[in-house]
Amino acid sequence: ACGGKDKTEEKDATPNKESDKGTEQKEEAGEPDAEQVLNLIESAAIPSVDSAIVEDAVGFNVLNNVNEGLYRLNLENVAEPAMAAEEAEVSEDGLTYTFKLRDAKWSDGTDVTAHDFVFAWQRAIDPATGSPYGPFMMSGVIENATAISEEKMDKSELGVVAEDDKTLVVTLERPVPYFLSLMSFGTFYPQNEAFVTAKGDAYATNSDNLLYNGPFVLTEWDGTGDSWVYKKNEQYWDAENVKLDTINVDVVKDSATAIKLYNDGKKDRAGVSGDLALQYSTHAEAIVQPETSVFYFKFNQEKDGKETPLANVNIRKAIAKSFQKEDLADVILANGSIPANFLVPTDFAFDESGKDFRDISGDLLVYDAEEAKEYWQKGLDELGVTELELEILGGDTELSKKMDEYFKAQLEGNLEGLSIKLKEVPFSVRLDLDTNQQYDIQVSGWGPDFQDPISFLDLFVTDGTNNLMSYSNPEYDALIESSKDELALDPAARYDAFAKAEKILIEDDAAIAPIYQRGLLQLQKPYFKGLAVHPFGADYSYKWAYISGKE
Amino acid sequence: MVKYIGKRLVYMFLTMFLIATATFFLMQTLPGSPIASYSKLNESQRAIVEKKYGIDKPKPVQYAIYMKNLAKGDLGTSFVFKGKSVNDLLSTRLKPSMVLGAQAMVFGTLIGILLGMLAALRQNTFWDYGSTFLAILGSSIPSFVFASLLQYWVASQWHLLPVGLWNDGWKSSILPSIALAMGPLAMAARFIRTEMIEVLSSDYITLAKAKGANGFEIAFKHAFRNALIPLITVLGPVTAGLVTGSLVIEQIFAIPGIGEQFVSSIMTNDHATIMGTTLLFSVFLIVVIFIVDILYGIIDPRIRLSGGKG
Amino acid sequence: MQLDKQQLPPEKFERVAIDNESAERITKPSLSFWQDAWLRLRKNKAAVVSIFVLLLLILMAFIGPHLNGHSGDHQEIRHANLPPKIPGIEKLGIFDGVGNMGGQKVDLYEMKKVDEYYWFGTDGLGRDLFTRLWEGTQISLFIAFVASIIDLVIGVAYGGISGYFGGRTDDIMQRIVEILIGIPTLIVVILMILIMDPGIMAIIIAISITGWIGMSRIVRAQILKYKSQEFVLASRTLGAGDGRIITKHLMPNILGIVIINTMFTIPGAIFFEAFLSFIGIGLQPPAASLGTLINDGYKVMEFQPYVLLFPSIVISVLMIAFNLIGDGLRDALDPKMKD
Amino acid sequence: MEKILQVKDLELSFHTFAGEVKAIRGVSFDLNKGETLAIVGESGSGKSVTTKSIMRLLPESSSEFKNGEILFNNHDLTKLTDKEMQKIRGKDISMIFQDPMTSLNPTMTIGKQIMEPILKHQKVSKAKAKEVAVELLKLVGLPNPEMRIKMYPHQFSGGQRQRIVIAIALACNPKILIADEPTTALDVTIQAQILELMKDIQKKVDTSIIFITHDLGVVANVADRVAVMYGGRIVEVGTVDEIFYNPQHPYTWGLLSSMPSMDLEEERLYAIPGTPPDLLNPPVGDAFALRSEYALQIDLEQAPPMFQVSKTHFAATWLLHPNAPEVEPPANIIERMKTFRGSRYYEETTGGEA
Amino acid sequence: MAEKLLEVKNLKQYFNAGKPSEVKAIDNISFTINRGETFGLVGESGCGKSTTGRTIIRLYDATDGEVLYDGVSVHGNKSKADVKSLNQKMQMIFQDPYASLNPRMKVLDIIAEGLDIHGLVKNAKDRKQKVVELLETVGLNKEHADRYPHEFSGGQRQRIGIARALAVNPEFIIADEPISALDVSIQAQVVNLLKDLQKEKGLTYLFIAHDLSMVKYISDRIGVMYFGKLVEMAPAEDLYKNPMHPYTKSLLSAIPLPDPIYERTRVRKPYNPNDHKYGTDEKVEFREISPEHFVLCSDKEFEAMKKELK
Ligand SMILES: Nc1ncnc2c1ncn2[C@@H]1O[C@H](COP(=O)(O)OP(=O)(O)OP(=O)(O)O)[C@@H](O)[C@H]1O
Ligand SMILES: Nc1ncnc2c1ncn2[C@@H]1O[C@H](COP(=O)(O)OP(=O)(O)OP(=O)(O)O)[C@@H](O)[C@H]1O
Ligand SMILES: [Mg+2]
Ligand SMILES: [Mg+2]
Repeated sequence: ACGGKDKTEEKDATPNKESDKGTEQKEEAGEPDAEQVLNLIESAAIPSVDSAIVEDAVGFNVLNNVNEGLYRLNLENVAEPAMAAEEAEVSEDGLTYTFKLRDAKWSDGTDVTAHDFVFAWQRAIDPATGSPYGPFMMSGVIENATAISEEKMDKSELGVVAEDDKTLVVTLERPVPYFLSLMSFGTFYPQNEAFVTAKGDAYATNSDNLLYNGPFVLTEWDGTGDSWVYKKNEQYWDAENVKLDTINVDVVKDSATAIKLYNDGKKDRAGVSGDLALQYSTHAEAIVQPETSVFYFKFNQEKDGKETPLANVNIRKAIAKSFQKEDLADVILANGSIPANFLVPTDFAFDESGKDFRDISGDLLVYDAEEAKEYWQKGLDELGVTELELEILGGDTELSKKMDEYFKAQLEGNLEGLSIKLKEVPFSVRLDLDTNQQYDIQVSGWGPDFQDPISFLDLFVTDGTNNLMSYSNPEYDALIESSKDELALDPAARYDAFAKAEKILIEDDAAIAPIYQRGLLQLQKPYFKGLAVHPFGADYSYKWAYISGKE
Repeated sequence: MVKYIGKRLVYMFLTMFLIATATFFLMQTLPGSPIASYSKLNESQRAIVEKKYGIDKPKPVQYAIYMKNLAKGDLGTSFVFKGKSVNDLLSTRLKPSMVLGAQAMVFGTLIGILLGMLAALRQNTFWDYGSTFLAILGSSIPSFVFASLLQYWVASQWHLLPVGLWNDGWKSSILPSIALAMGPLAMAARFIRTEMIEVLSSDYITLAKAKGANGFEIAFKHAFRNALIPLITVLGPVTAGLVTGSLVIEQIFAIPGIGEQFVSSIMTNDHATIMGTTLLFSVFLIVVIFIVDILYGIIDPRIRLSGGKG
Repeated sequence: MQLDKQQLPPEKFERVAIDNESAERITKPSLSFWQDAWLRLRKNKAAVVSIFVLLLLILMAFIGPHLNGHSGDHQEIRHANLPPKIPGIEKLGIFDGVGNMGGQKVDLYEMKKVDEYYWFGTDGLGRDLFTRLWEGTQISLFIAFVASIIDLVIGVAYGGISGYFGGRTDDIMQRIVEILIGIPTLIVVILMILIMDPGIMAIIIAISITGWIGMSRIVRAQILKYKSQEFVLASRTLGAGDGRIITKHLMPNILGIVIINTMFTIPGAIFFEAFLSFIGIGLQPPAASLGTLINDGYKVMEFQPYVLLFPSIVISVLMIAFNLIGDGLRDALDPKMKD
Repeated sequence: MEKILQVKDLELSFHTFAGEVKAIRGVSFDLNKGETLAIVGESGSGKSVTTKSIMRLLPESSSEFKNGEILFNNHDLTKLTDKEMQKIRGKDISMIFQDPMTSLNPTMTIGKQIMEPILKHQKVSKAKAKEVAVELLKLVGLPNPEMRIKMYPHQFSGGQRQRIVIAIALACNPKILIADEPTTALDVTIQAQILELMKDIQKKVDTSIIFITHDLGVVANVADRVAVMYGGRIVEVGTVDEIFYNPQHPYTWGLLSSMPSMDLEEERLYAIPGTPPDLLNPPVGDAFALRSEYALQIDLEQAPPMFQVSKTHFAATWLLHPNAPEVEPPANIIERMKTFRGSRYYEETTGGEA
Repeated sequence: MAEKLLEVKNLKQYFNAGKPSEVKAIDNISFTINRGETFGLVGESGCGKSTTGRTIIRLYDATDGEVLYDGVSVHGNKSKADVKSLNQKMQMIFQDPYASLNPRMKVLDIIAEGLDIHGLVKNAKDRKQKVVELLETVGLNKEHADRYPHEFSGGQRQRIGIARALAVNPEFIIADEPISALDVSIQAQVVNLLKDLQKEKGLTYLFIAHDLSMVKYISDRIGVMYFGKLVEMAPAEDLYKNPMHPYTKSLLSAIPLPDPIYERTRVRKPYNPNDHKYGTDEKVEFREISPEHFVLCSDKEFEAMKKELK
């Protein structure tokens, strides 16, 4: 997953953009129909399709279907070579990756070369481009990326070189075990230098000002409009496996409208959210799929330079253990979300042997009202007070408001002397309050950008850009640091370190209190088959999708 | 006349300038910066990005630059639609809103005027109560409920018209137009009724009757025009509001209009787009008020232009 | 023109002295302006009924939440999404707890083993909608009244000053109004919400920032009309100052129209709050208003129409009542209705 | 003499918040062809309502026609349908309203307003109607009518506007013209011009005129016959000379006495004491009795019938009953009576024609 | 010779001065009013009579010229105290009795307003007492104090207006067509009252009207206005007997009398301002043709009139 939805479950009411991840759909394959036209809904307009600039879910999704990086996630969500002709060659120390490119063409007929990658990556890290994702994805991963992004070095020093037209060599700053899964991420896609330079400022401002090397080409996109069309890219190297001819996409923000369009046969897939989820959970065409986004309370320990009551670990533990997660997931969300007693989601990260990280780490900080009361009393005693007023900062969508109300009722019901104030503000405001640490408890969430527990655990190191709650535990920091350094090439030890870190973060420190791992309820026409849903990075690949039995 | 229009134009520019200034500084006080979403970057990286977008400069400098560009007709670049000019953004978004607004306006006022006239001409009869009730009801159901009801019954259940989207030609514009029209409809009905009752009791209507004019002539030739002034006064700003979009209706019918765009730009701190939309809105409003003032003179010759009071 | 030939007794033709003074006497009882208006209003059936309905709604807004023993923010999560069920009426086949579950009609009370009655059903968190409806009515009415009072004060003062002093003052003040309506309300509202913390206060203040403009324009027009009337000139020749003319002469005369306009401002405020809720920046939960309730309801209207129905009925009845009272007041205060 | 209009026992009420206003309580009069009938009387006595009810122009919602007939060409106007009435209005009967200043539609050129009845009632072309309109404006003495026809009412002075209203009323050469206080707000010179104009036209097309005014001078100038109204009734009717020189009703005496005379030097003007009757609860008996120094006991009990004074002169006062005591009218009335041959104070020497 | 109370010197009142729509409502008029007398002002409608009255009482600022009251200029910058004392000495009765009474105020408060403003009463009881006295003075009674204007007849309303003017013990009252809107018998009531008051309190009146018979009846001296100019001024009797200016003659000849026999023979003299045929060098001035009798005329005309007079 990516930008737009990170940190929060923002836009829950409009879930189609994220949709079902992970579990592959079990469907009998049928013969494709003659007419291969798919009608889909997006929840927002496309802000940008420039791979260096894209930062939101819609943008990454479009990018994933019209362009291609060295790797692509397949139907089983395993990164497999795409622009790369074969698996990369990795040096002994894990620092050098050499990719051989396949013969592929841009939609204008020119070849895709290693230089296109060098150009695109340098462009993404170049501060002059102002990329939100380039520095984030590359810093600390690719050699010199951090320095370049801080204007201390020239972009040409970036650790990526085109040995020849078909050979790309990437030098890392340190070993990154999940590096190959990054290669399917939009920011690492190639760009054709000649084309980009020729278009100048107009590059990527509409569907004519772009080049495509993916399964589809984008058409009828005017740059700001609410609809666009994908057409099959005949130049695509794997075009013979692409069955869809056309995908019509419209932006529909209101989920009730989306469902009506679906029922009317105008759309082939629609997300169901909020109050409607309960009604549609038994619908014949409903599909429930867990996602990899996890939601949790952030406890702010320092506000305006002063410690908050939440700096007290007992108070935090009391709150974390005082709300029932099953009811929340079953009744309020009712969309396949599951209660979470963890930070790193289930069905997301696996060790060498294919064992789920969750099975290594186990449940942490589970609901227990009695224990919560004990902690609460202890905490109050330590603080020397009998009453506390705390604020929960939440989102302004219907669903998040409803959840906040639930939390309020649960917390106040279980913890005597606690009164909860709810504060629900638009996303941009919440970001601002978050940045300035102007909150007590915040409902926050995170979707991973690559397939590794570090994508979650890195959030809470001291001074982490997403910590913003003055949580600091040297032991935790050390564990995370070791996973990046000495343990980088020792997967088993690395996972143990992660498990230990997660336990410190949640069970011992209760720095955050996990709530649930999101699932999404979708309506999907039975004749719509072969959709690949990804747990991270872009949401969907339509490459293998097809229509069968629509008559 | 020419002098009057000239004077008004100067005023309009002055007003626009003040609105632009006020909005600019108001927006600066909105929490969060336009690049709030760049939260993945560290401090120094953020600073570099801010510099790139020119938002590291002192506010007055930013203001000066904005105004300079504005004078050239350049509304700047959107922060959300990366690299796209606000001018382009607005021009593509404006069309659906205009179509809807215009249709709603025409439909709403026409029906509303008819209802209002009916109520006035048949005062205290079934027709009066019926039309008044209809008007009140029209204005007492929130537009999103009304829109949903229309969508559910007319589109989803009876399949008479498309459920939403903006790709079925004029058909897709019918339901949202009707939903939007309820406001002006109710307003027109209420205002016309009140005014018509007033006008119908005036001496010149009695004189017209004394001349032998029939009910139709009384209503349309004599009374209507005289009852129109207050209505166009209130409808003026409403027109501007409708044409520049209604968020709720656009969202429910999934129409790529400007109202919907405006709210999301506010929610995402897209300063340039907020500014651009605000200015567009104000220009509309001011022009409409101006047109209304000129219409006054056309409808009622007693209102002299030179004494025009806004 | 027939001549009356009937015989009349001569004593009938005695001259009588008539006291001229008594003829000067006015036979009508002395009534104050407001008593007069009240009399006329009382004769307007629609308005009287509306007043009663309004009073009833206000009453319900206060006692309704305590009527059935459920509290508005108590969540009984296992009782979520129950349809209405009223003891007694349930046998008639309505309000019997049968609701829609995944397209099927089932008695949800039975299915969920609920013994309690929820008169208007429950919401997604298992809260009693009857109680919430009246709590919502309370808040909506509160918002409406407070907003319109602020609006009244600012609008009347602004319009009054602008109209009364005229000339340059008026010019400048009207330009300011033009600018104010030029700046989209939404920006101002969001700003307020950010400065003040979201909630009722923010909404009220936001409404008052631009909501009074309509009122000020009406007051201004009225003042312009009245300030050159003869009775104002008469007062001026007596040496009355501006303050006296405004408070004693102008205000009482425009009061009627001001009240009527307020009657229209009130629904405006209620709807504005609903709109804010629609875009997610309205009231903060668990507070409910008619706007937020309708907002919750319209999404599920296909399956749980009762969630939308009851608040919609209340808001519609409120609007109709306000409008009819407004109409009635306008008629009652109209000097042309004087005999 | 041919009677063109007969009003018989007209009774009419208004329904107001305060109750039923009995505005007209049995009015009967005739109008002859080519004559001018003046109606005088106190403010609120029902003059305007009477004439408006002839035209059926009273608000239908609040007025109630209770009794009576209005015969025009042997048709009862009260029984006609709206359509039939529309054909009569403006063509056969036209009206000048009490306040001509507000009688013109402010948003319509005066040309259109004059042409409207012409186009409506005489099947002529637009161009022809325009010609007629210009002709009419010339007739009422408006300079430069070809140009003025395109102007709006507010561009005319009060006197000019009044003339336009008159032009409209005359557009179809009506058989009856009703003029309700057409000159009250005008100064005497303009008033005189308008009166002359009306007389001219009456001569040309033999129109009958009902002329309502407070100004007895004007009555003396224009009227052939006069009806005096009080409290929703006609209390006295007769030829202009009979009313001015041989009035019988105490109210008529009061009216005539209230006028200052140009050459007499009175110390104090006579004013009728008291206030007009409250039509919500009209007094029993003679409505004027409460203000009259000649009141009889019967006045307070029973309304007087019309007593005939001469062939053309009737008055509704018990004073004319044979049993009534002889009363002395006010001095100035006696002065007037002296000049009238039929009156009991007639003095041959004064020499007047009757 | 009587004492001069009010002196109007070369008074001018132009509306919209300097604009194309300029109206010379009063164009250089001069006259004086003596203490205790009634000065009548007549003329065709729109000739500037009301404007004269209103300018004198400072409802308008004079464009040029002077109004001296008791030798003190009325216009120009004055101290608050001076303004107050002037307001007390000079009062006005308005043309339309209904329009000049605030419909939402009780008669008590209407009449007491002047008392309040000038602090002429000490307490509420005193105030009521004073108002009752005033009501009795104008022939109403104390029951009327608690009523609203709409409950009165036209004549009674006009008397309330008079009581209001009298409340502050004025010396000088401007009566602007106080009787035009009333019927004959009520006119008589009002005029009688004004005369009685003059006798009792020695009031001075400026009486504006177009009913010449009433004006003659009430006035000591009369001024005739035509188009913003005073064309003739003379003692009442003299003016009626020996009208000099052709406009005055025309005016007098147009008065209809309640005398059908006379009316049948009356001949109206038309007036056409162009008949004067003033040359460009001729001095048209206000000249005294006989004692106290002034006419606006040229030299030539003056001579001719003199002859006519003999
Ligand atoms: N529309 C109405 N509703 C109620 N009462 C009315 C209406 N029109 C007239 N009246 C009443 O009817 C009575 C007669 O009114 P009318 O206008 O005929 O008087 P008038 O003789 O013409 O008086 P004036 O000389 O003042 O014009 C009055 O008491 C008046 O108040
Ligand atoms: N406020 C004003 N602005 C412009 N012109 C005005 C104004 N007031 C009066 N006039 C004009 O000044 C002239 C004199 O008006 P004024 O009211 O003094 O007439 P008047 O003699 O009182 O007439 P009437 O007998 O009709 O009352 C008229 O032509 C009038 O149109
Ligand atoms: Mg009348
Ligand atoms: Mg005047």
